Amino acid sequence: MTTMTFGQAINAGLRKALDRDPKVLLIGEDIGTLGGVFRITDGLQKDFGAHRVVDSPLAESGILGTAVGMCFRGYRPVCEIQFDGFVYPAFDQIVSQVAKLHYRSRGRVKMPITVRVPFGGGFGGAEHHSESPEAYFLHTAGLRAVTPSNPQDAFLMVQQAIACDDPVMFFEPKRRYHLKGEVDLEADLSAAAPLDQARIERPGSDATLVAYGPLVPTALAAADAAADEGISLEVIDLRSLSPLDFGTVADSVRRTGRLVITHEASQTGGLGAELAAGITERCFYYLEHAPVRVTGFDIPYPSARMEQHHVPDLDRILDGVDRVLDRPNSLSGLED
Amino acid sequence: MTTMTFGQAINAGLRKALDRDPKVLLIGEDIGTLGGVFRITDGLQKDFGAHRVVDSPLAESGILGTAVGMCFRGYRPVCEIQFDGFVYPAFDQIVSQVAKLHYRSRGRVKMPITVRVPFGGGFGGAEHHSESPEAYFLHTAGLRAVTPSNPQDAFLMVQQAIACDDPVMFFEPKRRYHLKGEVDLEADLSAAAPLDQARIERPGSDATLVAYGPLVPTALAAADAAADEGISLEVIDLRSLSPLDFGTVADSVRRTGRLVITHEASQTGGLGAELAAGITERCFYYLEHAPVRVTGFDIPYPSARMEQHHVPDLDRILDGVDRVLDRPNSLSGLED
Amino acid sequence: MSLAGAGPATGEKISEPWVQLLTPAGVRVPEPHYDSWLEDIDGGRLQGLYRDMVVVRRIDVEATALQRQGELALWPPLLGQEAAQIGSGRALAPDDFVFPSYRETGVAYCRGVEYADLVKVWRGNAPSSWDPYRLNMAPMQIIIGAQALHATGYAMATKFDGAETATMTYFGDGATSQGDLNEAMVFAASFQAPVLFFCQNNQWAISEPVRVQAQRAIADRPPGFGIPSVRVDGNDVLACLAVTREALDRVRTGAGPYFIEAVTYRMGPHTTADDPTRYRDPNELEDWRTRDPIDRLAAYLKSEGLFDDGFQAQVRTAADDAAAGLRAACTGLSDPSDLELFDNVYSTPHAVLERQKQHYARYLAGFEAAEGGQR
Amino acid sequence: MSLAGAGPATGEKISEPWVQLLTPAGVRVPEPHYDSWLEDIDGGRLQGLYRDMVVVRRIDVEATALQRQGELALWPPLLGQEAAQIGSGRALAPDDFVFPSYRETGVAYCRGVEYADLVKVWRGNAPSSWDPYRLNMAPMQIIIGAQALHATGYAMATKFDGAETATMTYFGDGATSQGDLNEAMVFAASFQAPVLFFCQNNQWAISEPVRVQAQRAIADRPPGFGIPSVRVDGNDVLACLAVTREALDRVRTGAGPYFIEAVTYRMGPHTTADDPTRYRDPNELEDWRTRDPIDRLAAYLKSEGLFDDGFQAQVRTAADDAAAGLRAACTGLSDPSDLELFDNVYSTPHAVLERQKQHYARYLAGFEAAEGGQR
Ligand SMILES: Cc1ncc(C[n+]2csc(CCOP(=O)(O)OP(=O)(O)O)c2C)c(N)n1
Ligand SMILES: Cc1ncc(C[n+]2csc(CCOP(=O)(O)OP(=O)(O)O)c2C)c(N)n1
Ligand SMILES: [Mg+2]
Ligand SMILES: [Mg+2]
Repeated sequence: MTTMTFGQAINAGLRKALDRDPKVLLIGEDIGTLGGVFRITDGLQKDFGAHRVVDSPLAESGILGTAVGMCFRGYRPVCEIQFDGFVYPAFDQIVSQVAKLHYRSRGRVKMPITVRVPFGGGFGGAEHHSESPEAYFLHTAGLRAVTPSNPQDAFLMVQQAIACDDPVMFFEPKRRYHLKGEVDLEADLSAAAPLDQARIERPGSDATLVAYGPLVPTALAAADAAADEGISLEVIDLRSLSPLDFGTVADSVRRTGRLVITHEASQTGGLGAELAAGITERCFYYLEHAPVRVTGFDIPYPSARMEQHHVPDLDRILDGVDRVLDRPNSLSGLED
Repeated sequence: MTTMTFGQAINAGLRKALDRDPKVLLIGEDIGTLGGVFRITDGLQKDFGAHRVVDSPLAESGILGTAVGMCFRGYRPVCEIQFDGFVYPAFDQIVSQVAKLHYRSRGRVKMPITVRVPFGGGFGGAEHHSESPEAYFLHTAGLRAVTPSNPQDAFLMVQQAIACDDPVMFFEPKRRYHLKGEVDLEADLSAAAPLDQARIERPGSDATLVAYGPLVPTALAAADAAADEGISLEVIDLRSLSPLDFGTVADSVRRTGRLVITHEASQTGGLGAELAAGITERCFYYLEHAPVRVTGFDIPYPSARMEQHHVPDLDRILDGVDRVLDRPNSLSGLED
Repeated sequence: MSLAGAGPATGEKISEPWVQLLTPAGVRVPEPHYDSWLEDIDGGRLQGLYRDMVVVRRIDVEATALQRQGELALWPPLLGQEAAQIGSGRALAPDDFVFPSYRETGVAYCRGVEYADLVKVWRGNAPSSWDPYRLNMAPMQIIIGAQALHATGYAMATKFDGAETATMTYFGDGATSQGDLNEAMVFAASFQAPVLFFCQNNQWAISEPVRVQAQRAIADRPPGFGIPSVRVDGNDVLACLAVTREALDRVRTGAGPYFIEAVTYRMGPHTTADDPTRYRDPNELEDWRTRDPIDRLAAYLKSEGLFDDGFQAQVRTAADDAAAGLRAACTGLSDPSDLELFDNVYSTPHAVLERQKQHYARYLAGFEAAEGGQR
Repeated sequence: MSLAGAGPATGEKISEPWVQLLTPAGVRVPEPHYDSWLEDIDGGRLQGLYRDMVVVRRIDVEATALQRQGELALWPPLLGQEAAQIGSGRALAPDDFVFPSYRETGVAYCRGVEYADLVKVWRGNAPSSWDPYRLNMAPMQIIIGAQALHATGYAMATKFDGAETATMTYFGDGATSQGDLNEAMVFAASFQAPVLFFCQNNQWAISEPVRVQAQRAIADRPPGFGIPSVRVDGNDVLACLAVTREALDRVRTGAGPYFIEAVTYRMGPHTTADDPTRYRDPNELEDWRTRDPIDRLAAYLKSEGLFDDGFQAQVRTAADDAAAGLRAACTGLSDPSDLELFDNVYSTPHAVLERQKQHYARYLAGFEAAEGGQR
């Protein structure tokens, strides 16, 4: 076990992937000499060369579009999008090409592209630097989407994403890049938890609290705080956003009867909507209360000095827990 | 009252808008001389000139991006995207500019852009010609989204969308372009139903069936068929997709206790998820069954000779109604 | 009235320098540089190019007829663009790789496509047809310009591999307005990717004349990106062949990307769903008819004594066979099976989609069981 | 090792023809054509340009300091680009409209921006600051290249209006790779829009040298789109002023779009979050220091007897005042109110968002009431 930061763990995972398979290459803006604006690819161009770690022109559609062409030739490109808000110029290539080419080619062409997207806010970023665009991608058939919440997962999941023959949107909770944790650098990839499986981070019995990426540590802290009040929360880290692991969540909800979902993305049409709807379909007769969503609001990501209102924090999550448990909460007494 | 097709009604609405306000202009590919590949803008360039009905270069980001600039100058551009699947090259401009500029400019710049998107399938189209991308836009704060389901609404709503100071994604159910109906061309715009309101198309008591755009006629036909079996369905045409009119739907569900939602778009993260989650939040204690979604599958829109399986039809909707009513249905006997 | 700037109207004489080896009247114009790329083109090969063009036109006409008869949902004719496609297509080596748009019937023909695979998509049977790795040709691309980036990426990969392979991408005049096309030129230049951009400027993007897209000759644009270019008479199969051969050779041997603008004309509608009489002057079509790519090669063959009745009959038979083959392959296509739409969304199991498929299979089974029953 | 092609390395002498009116040593080079655009630039105006550059550099340095002191979250320095921004910014007429990127502090200064509005965004107080209709300048744009399309659309609209107004857009060398920038050139050319593209080629896009983006001079690209262009010494404020004046005049009087590449250098980091020592040779910076835009105008002023102590003291005071003004305005900014984040998402009521706002207000109220209480 080695202690390292989340960012270093991704770096180590990328290094393993580059080492393992000569067809793996990284492409993106500033990822070479600079090692990325977050230093996630630090040292990789030096060690693997400019053919394997490619500084691209400043054009996201170009990054994804050329990656698609490389897949036709058997490559496994790992594309870095510098910040969440810069993924949209590549949206057409992702939605109409990356997601559809395996289908279009009737299975003959594989698209093992990994799109690394540092996402989420809470760190005082400028406009377009703190967004949570995952819902756009989980609505897009043909893509997978995952997000690790700790260094060990980051190390393994980035390798699994690269090894996966399907395209994977790999969301990195950028405000956790400096989070430290123990990483087993020798961990056997084939023994790792499957990429599409959620994980119960903390068992509990009163309600199920589902989070992913940057909010998993917040959810765990909320569970600690709730425990102080005698409330036992089961915390699930989704890990996979597409497909959603309904099995793990449904099992939990059948035990707890209550579900709270939290994410930074806007509420309307966010992941929480799908999880709430899908769990209600599967567990209707077990539910004691409607699933509760604690999420960002339906606003553009706000300026740094307002973001503390937007990003769910421990208190807002606990308020949601109170709601799902029919305890006094901010909406008590409101009809509708 | 004049009998006209859905397409002619939009044309008439556009003509009114052009007539009413010299700042309204249309821009898009092939909308001028040709009158659009669906002839929705037929005759408008001839009558209003090439400054008001502008054939643009073949570049969707360019269409939306220049429209944004025109808004800075007080114009109200109506952009045509030729087919649903071609909206993605403009996604960045829509999400990061059109949706956010009013917010970014702290209310000083208005973005009264209408984006006309013929959408949906069921007519044997080629790849990218039959998609239902509405969920991407309803998850995007700052946008509104609407879709008419009949000629009268088409005529009024397109004018309301253009008159609205917010950007409006205007989804046109293209396979209904030839649907005929009565249109009151002298209807008073200010007396029309608000753009953000759903409408009960058919009252009923056993379950609420929610549809929008191309599936409204299908839903009404399903209600007819259900009536033959003694089942009374309340059919709601959402009309507005963003914001969703939860009030109208919740009122109905409080009466019926059961909700079926149908759309062509893929299920995961689709509009149905938000509606199901939002209604469950509002009406949990009234619900007799989990909301049921009858939707397209999580696949790229399939080829013409497979689409009949993908697009919800009368029978699949009725199967969903059976499910929500706990009558024998295709999933009877399945746990989960 | 048009807002577009004062570019040359389509139909005007093309005055810029370009490569033409065969005049519209079929007279061979010597051009030492490009002639050297045609040294192997003897009488038999000349006749072969003619046969290719006639067969491809016949396939195109037959496909249009199949559409009119309801056998195809849609068809995008190549009528008028035979020389551009056969000339460039015949210049390709087997292991070169092609990223086409949707109109490259002639190129697919040169790559050895099967009849069924020309129509499968347009019949609505499948989202693509040929095996990209058998033809070394990607599935057709409908999103305008997207394939230019794919070609550039593929070419970058061939360079990583150290392969002496050229990658070629086809697109239209309209496509040059798309961001993707321009980004492809940026990437191709930056990485000196061995990619050949082949623009068929057929004067129209559906109803929009090329002057809506470009105020200068299209071939004038790539040099500013650092990509050399050439303009060729796209209705002259010899010029297209020679220019493409030279370009592919440059590209394969490390000279970086290259760009060809083939000036041609879409003599038919955009697709069978289109009605060009709504937007274009019939005189323009008549004018271009005098520059027909097939007629001019016929005239040249005649002048060379290579166009006797026997040859003509032989070509006619080849065309008839192709038409019959296409028709038989088309009407013989069997419909996809009920659950095929769920295949190949992912290459590894996906629980949510599996569940949807199972539920739908159950629905179908129940539905079939109930058929003739209640509902 | 770099895969990028063999473009000129940054730091190499620029050999292409360009406009320079003041050598790095401060020697005035006569150039009859452009000199005619500077006839009104007497001693006082020359001194004004100098003062502008010094003040703007001082504002920039102060903002950097404010960031280091935690008063700003981030700052994108313009250090080294003062001549490009003041020269072009002072050429603008009040009713011209500007679409900037994020680095145009100098241009905003020329437009009369208030101190607070230079830092409000970077302090995290608001998503934008100045009133676009007071400055005739759009909010800054972070999405690379997007603003070029906005400028083109605005210019099209001025043409519809029959106004004699120029629209100007600023962007960097990196931006030229984006699809949007190229589409903007397509639209501008097709509609002959009165738009002036102003590229500050500061040699770097964060860590990427310009050769990753372009294999030819950036000014070589627009002509292929049908847009005339000129390359100017971006560290020469007189050349920038003259070239921009002429360009704006052309644009305003119906000659269509125009493109200026100002060759300059980003002497600081990309932003205060950046560490350029990781990717660039310190010698390169030293080399560019010899071409400093302020030093060269100082040398020229000196040679003209316009640089006495009194003037220098006056400039120093102006700079000090600006720095103090900026600091006071910055630290004096009050935080946004609790519910401000919900404002201006829509301009007409939106039921779903209203409900979220009401719920959150209730939450805040309850939370405040409970403060000091249980949780
Ligand atoms: C991104 C996108 N936008 C719009 C369309 C609709 N469309 C299909 S073909 C076409 C015109 C293409 O013109 P050109 O590039 O000249 O090729 P041609 O059809 O003439 O071969 C258009 C606008 C599309 N397929 N993709
Ligand atoms: C679409 C998009 N992609 C990436 C970024 C991240 N980014 C911000 S500035 C920058 C470099 C811009 O370089 P250039 O255009 O030369 O302007 P400069 O910063 O040198 O003024 C990058 C990559 C962005 N803001 N927008
Ligand atoms: Mg064309
Ligand atoms: Mg730069």
